[in-house]
Amino acid sequence: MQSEMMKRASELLADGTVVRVLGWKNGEFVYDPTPAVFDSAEALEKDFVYHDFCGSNLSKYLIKLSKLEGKTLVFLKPCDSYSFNQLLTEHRIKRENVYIIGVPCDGKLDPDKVREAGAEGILGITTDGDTVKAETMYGEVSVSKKDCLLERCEVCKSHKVVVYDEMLGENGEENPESGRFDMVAKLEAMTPEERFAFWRGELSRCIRCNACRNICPACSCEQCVFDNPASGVSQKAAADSFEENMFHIIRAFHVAGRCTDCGECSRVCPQHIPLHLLNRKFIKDINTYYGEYQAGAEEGSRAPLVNFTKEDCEPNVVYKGGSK
Amino acid sequence: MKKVSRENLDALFAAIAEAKKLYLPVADGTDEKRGVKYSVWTPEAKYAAEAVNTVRSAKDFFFPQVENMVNFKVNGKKIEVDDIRTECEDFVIFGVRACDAASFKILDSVYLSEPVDTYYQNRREHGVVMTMSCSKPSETCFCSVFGIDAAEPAGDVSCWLTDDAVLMQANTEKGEALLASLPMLEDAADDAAEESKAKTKAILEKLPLKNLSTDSFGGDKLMELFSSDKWASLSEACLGCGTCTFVCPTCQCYDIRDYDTGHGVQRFRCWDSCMYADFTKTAGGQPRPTQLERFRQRFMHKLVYYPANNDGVFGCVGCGRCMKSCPISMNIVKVMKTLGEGNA
Amino acid sequence: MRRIGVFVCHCGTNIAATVDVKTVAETLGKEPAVVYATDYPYMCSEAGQNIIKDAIKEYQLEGVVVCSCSPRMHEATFRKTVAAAGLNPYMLEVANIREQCSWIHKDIPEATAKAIVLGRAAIAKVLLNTPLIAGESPVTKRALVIGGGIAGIQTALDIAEAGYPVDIVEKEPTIGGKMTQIDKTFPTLDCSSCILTPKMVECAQNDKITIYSYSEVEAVTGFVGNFSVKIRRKARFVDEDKCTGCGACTEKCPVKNIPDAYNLGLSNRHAAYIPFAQAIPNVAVLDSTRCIKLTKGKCGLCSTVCSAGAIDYEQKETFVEEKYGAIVAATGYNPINIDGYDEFAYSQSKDVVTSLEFERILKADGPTEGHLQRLSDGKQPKTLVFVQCVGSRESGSQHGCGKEYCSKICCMYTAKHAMLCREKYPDTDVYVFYIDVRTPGKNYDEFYRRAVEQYGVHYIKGMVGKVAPQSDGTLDVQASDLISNEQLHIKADMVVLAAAIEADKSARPLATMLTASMDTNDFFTEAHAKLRPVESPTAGVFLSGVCQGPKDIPETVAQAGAAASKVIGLLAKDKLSCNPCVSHSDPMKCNGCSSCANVCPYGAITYEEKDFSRRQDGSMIRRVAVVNEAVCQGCGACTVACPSGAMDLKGFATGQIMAEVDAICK
Amino acid sequence: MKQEALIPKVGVVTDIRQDTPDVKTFRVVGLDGNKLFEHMPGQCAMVSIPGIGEGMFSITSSPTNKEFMEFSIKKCGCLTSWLHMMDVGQEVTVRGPLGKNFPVETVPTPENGNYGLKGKDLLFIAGGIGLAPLRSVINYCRDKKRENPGAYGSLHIIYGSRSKDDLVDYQEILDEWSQDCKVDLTIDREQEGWDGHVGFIPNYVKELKPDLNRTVLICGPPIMIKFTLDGLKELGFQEEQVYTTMELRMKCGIGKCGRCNIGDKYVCKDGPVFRFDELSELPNEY
Amino acid sequence: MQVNQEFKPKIVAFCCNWCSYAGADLAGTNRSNYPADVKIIRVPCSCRVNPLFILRAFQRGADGVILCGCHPGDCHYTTGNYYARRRMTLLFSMLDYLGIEKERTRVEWVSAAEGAKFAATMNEFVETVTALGENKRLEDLRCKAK
Repeated sequence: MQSEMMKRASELLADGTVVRVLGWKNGEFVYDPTPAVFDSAEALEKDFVYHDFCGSNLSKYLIKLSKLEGKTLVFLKPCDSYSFNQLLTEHRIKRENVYIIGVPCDGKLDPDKVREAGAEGILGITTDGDTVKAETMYGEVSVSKKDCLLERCEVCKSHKVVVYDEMLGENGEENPESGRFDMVAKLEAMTPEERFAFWRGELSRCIRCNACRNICPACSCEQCVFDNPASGVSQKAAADSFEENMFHIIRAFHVAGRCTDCGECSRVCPQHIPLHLLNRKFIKDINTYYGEYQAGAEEGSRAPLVNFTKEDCEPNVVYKGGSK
Repeated sequence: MKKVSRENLDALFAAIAEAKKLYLPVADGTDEKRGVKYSVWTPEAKYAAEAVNTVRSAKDFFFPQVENMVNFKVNGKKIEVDDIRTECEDFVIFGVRACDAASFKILDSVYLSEPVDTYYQNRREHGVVMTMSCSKPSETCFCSVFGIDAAEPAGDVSCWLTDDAVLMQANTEKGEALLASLPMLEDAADDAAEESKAKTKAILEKLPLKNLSTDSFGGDKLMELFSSDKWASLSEACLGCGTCTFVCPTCQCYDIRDYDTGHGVQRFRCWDSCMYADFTKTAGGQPRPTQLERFRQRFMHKLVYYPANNDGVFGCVGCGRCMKSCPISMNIVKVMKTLGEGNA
Repeated sequence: MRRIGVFVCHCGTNIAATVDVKTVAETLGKEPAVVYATDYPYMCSEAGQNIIKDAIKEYQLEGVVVCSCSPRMHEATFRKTVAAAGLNPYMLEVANIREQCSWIHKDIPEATAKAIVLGRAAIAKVLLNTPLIAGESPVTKRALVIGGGIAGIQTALDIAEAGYPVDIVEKEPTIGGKMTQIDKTFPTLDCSSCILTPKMVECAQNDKITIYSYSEVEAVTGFVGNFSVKIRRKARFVDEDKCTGCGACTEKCPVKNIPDAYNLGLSNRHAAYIPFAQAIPNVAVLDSTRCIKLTKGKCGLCSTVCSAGAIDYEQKETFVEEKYGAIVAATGYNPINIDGYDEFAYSQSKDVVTSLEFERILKADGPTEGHLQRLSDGKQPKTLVFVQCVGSRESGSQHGCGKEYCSKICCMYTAKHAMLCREKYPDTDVYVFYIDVRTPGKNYDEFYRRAVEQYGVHYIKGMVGKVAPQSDGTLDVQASDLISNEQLHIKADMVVLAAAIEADKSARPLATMLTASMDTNDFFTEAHAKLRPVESPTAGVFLSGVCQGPKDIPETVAQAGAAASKVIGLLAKDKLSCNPCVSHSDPMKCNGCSSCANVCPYGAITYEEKDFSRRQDGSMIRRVAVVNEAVCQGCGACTVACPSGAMDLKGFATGQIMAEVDAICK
Repeated sequence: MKQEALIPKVGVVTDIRQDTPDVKTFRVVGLDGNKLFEHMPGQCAMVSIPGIGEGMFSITSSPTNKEFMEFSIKKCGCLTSWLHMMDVGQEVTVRGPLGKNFPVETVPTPENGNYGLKGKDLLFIAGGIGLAPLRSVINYCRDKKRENPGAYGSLHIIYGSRSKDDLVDYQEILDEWSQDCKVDLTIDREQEGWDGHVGFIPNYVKELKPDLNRTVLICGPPIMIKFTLDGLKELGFQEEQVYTTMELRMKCGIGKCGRCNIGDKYVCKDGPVFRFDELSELPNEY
Repeated sequence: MQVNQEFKPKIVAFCCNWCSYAGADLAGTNRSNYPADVKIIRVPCSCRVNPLFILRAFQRGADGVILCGCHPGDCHYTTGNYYARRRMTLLFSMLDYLGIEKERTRVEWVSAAEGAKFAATMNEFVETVTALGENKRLEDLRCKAK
């Protein structure tokens, strides 16, 4: 796939269709590629990579890149394409300045999980079918790929690239039976006390580094309310457990109905807080109360929180049904 | 040199904890796989001896993320200042790695230089640092690049792990006093740790980043590095989050903020990051208008500005935390390699 | 520090009896920004207002807090007061310590403490108030009257009289409403049609008035001075311009067995029909549900007999879009459905009728051509029993359709009916069962007494328990006389039920379209029960007739005139000052994501490309929201939809509301 | 416990003077009526209203004033707007003195790189609110000269602003400074009631051709400083002759919070007073 | 549940100007009674209420927050309460998900004519919150009165 991508990118650069390519650049170790912009075939040749660790979502970069002169070529994985559509819906990306090549994805790997599987001191990683072989300072370790998938890939909602100009390889299908709400349901089944304890345990680890916010394609505000002294809620660090809750509730609320469940927030959290469980709660509630809705599935769809029907359930549905 | 058998380690912890609060790296209680963090020792806590490092650095003990500094009572036009500082409790941090121990020196040079930051000083004076030699460094470790020896960690007490015991060597009076207060310690030969050190050193030799060069950096390279055209591509993917800053053991920038509680004003400081857009922004202007300048500032500070003010000592200890936690996998190693290309 | 003045009103004893106003003023006077605080028996009085004005000048106040009654009552008053003293009128906040404090609580310390908190919240808010200047919007000089009964007709005539064009939308094929069905009117016993039809004709002839009969309001957008209304003109399959109202089609139409609504189903009409002789417009309608041509495609007889060629089977419903400056709701009423009242045997016996049916029986163009007859056998009834309050003043949901309110008109029309019976047919015995007889109104009680004293109507205080049809065709009326405390059985030939009246079913959907509020009985709410009885709280929407609450004809006509005068007053203005509490977007923070526009009910938000390249930290050209302040009504939906907080609402800014929250929770 | 540089003292505002439409000068003394602390010209203090914020302001009164301190503050942000709303009697918190002062008591010698102002002929160039930090030096030098006429050579002040109304301390300039200093004023645009010079400061400096042996102290908006420095160099001044004072975002004021650095120098600790030869070795990130 | 007699909850009620605030006024006009713990904040429409306000109230020491607006379909601004309804449903569900007592938050539709309903609602809500006791799970210790 990587060589095919480089070939197409070089062709499109050469024929002037695009002037730059947004992709991933080889890292120090195999598991740490960085999103990067390439402007020549030589640059691509030197550093461009696409492999199982290219998990980062490139859509958000297009807010800026699509405003530049000339077209940008971007490679979008299924997840990324939902985010792209959502940003298009919100008029954040100039579609005409972007050339999308859809790339299939069968799940990306989480380097932390490879480590947790016993591979400390990773020097190199190769994947062969379902086996991930890690060469480490302390010997070779083999692990099953499905044990090392990013959480979002374990419960992948869709293998389908929903927006593209051309597709490399076979496009996949949506996966309605992903089971991605299972953990949310499990939490809902707990008592409030258990849930409170669960979330305090998780959120108290937050260091307010903003990784979740800044990686999030939906959190692309020109200025976040938490950075705006005039908003009345600006905070730089959680000075109290309240502020820990506050930040995550409001962040989840602000992306509710817009979050495509790309899972980047949980991927990047240095404290491994399962932030996706907050976003998925909103998605699950929206699906339950207002009908199935997948943000980013269709460009131009109206987000559930800027929409309504006269027959919507009353807020007391929270007291009656749903969780205990 | 003193030693305690590994079976007796918990008893030793219990003895320390009796007199002082003891913190040590334990696997996070909520999930074994969530990494290791410093926690208060309890009889149930399991010391994570093998884990190369905690997710958060040990700087938190001396420079916590949020710290109340002073309270004000405001009544109409009247202001009362309430100095809320109190003498800090004694505490011990066990299992600090060489890199984090080295980071304290870097923080000291900032906070203990005149005018002394008494909040920091208070904690520093009341904390005893017990370091632990590394037995299983990670591929992201590069402390040796900055002259730090993972086999010879600094601190008030240095410790080594052998198959059956933990060896301890006091380096300071505070360390001596602590060890002297622990009756279960036995004497050990001065060279008892040599085998452990040799093992560590052998692993250090295999570290992939051990040859990272610092030649291109230092206070004398200021204008040259500042003007490098490589910053643009290095910083292009940077999201401007504070992850690297907050996991970094040497990042010491802070913000001072006021919080009106409704009953008074609390002035607190909290970690800040030069990666943030509002770090230098004023009503009048912004000297670092884009992420390029902010990104450059962070690395220039560690590799140029700090050494310029501190006899060439770099502001990085090679702990590798930023390498593991940066959302887009940009880090100081990539910066050093890129900027060093063609110069080394 | 802003300089704030606090003024605590006693409202006589309304506030002062439960709130220690001196303590409130004293305590609030110690708040940091407050430079002056006082109390006074009536802040809204001229003397009270002068205290405020003087203090503003003397203490150079920059903001004013009045602790008094609800801002819904006197906010406007005090805004004028502060404006008169040179302050911006929006540098005022009212703390509601009457309706929401002194009238609610009994304990003085508790109420006083709450009043202080409410005062603090108002101070916290006013500290963040900014001077606001109202914009202006033009006024469309045309009014819409919805409903063509006497209320709508009178309103339209009065507005037209003042020279403004006015449109009437009537859902029935003719205007006229209920009054056309009524025989005589109380207390003068005038002929209803005789006084109504000239007005109907006047409407048709007045060139300022356009009648959209057989039409309904489909959608309303806009706001005071600038409403835009979509009117659906139902297909009547007759060309209104060509039809001469000759009636040839109605005579020839072979479908004859359709219950005639004009006679409340007491007689039949054809599928092609003119509702009644004096209909305006005098134009036929084809009943599309029954016309053979329209349902089965055959027949076509009416078309052949129509010399004017007005029949048009292909006619489709059409839509008219028109702009209006003001809208008057005059949707009227209907008697409630009393099928549920089994005890009165209404559905079992033809001789048990409602009062409105009785009107039809008495009226010359009714099913009996004005002769008092039993509908079962055509015989003249000898004994009549009138039952009042059927479905009115009913507590609980005994019958599922009863109303808690008094329908107001029944006492009088029942007296009228009884009197007419006795006058025309002196040999009849007339009984009236009542709970109370309510006859306030000029000459009303005299009228009732005439019925009793002069015409010998038997008024019995008590309720009818059962009406049982007998095999001989009579009705056994079982009742209790509450005064003599006797059980009565009356062998009656006819029973007339004074059914309660309720708001027309079309009122509620209309209220939704108009964003006008309604009470639980679906009567429109007036802006103020006493002081603004003909205005809806929604600016530019006025109320005429029973749609606001039960009332008789003179009252309706009076209200119709009042509504008209309000409309005229509005249309006489060239510009209206807009509500300055509108949204505005900070372009530096706006993402241009359209969330705000998606939730704006008024389409007040548009987008433009703005160049930020001069700003050091902006990202070049960006799409940003722009609020049309003349269109924005200030609901604030956009402020919450906006994730970045770029959108804020003047007068109810995020910071202000948070300051109130802080002050209250402190 | 030891005195902490981050814990402020409380002062009270005893006088407020509206200098220009957007500049007010606040007189502050301690609650005991005495000066809060001693300082040297060019040094700053952190002034704060708790709950609103803290900001670094240069102390505009001269150290020779033994009764009070003054701050001239331009309304531009949240904190300054609040400060402008203050009435006399309002208490504020003050931390200081902070930063390096103008070397008014240092005798320049070849050994110290000719760093110092003592005994020199001085030229002050200020634009707009930039006069505030220089006012302290000007008054200090005037007072010292009165005690010892040889303390400094001649004092020359070139001051300009957008308009006559925007000239800070206009009355003091006319009444006092013009008595013992050479004062040249300019405003950007022609204005009724102004018969003085009209034009931008850099050009005016070039027109005036000040003596090349003067030591220059310059303060004003960055763009004005840049062009004036260029002009001075054209006239033949050396960077070593020119001092300025900088302003960046500051929080701690003691070189620890990490935001006000220009290269390896912290404006709050190593500055705010810099000589241009120092700045020319630093990145242009200010 | 044991009711703490001493405990007086702090209740913030956001009321839309056109219906519920008028309903609250009517409750006063009718001399209905409800506890003084309820303090009303007037907003133009229920859709003006940002989840931030609700969290802010809890942060500042509120024990319960209630939002009152026009009945669905009767919004003065036509659609405002429909949006409020969705927002609050999701917010309250999220608070519940985080283990915060769901009874501390409520939405009630109160028309201008429903003074009695307003008073009854407030009485009932105060009772519920009183039974729950002090808000501990969503408190900010800094704001607690000392």
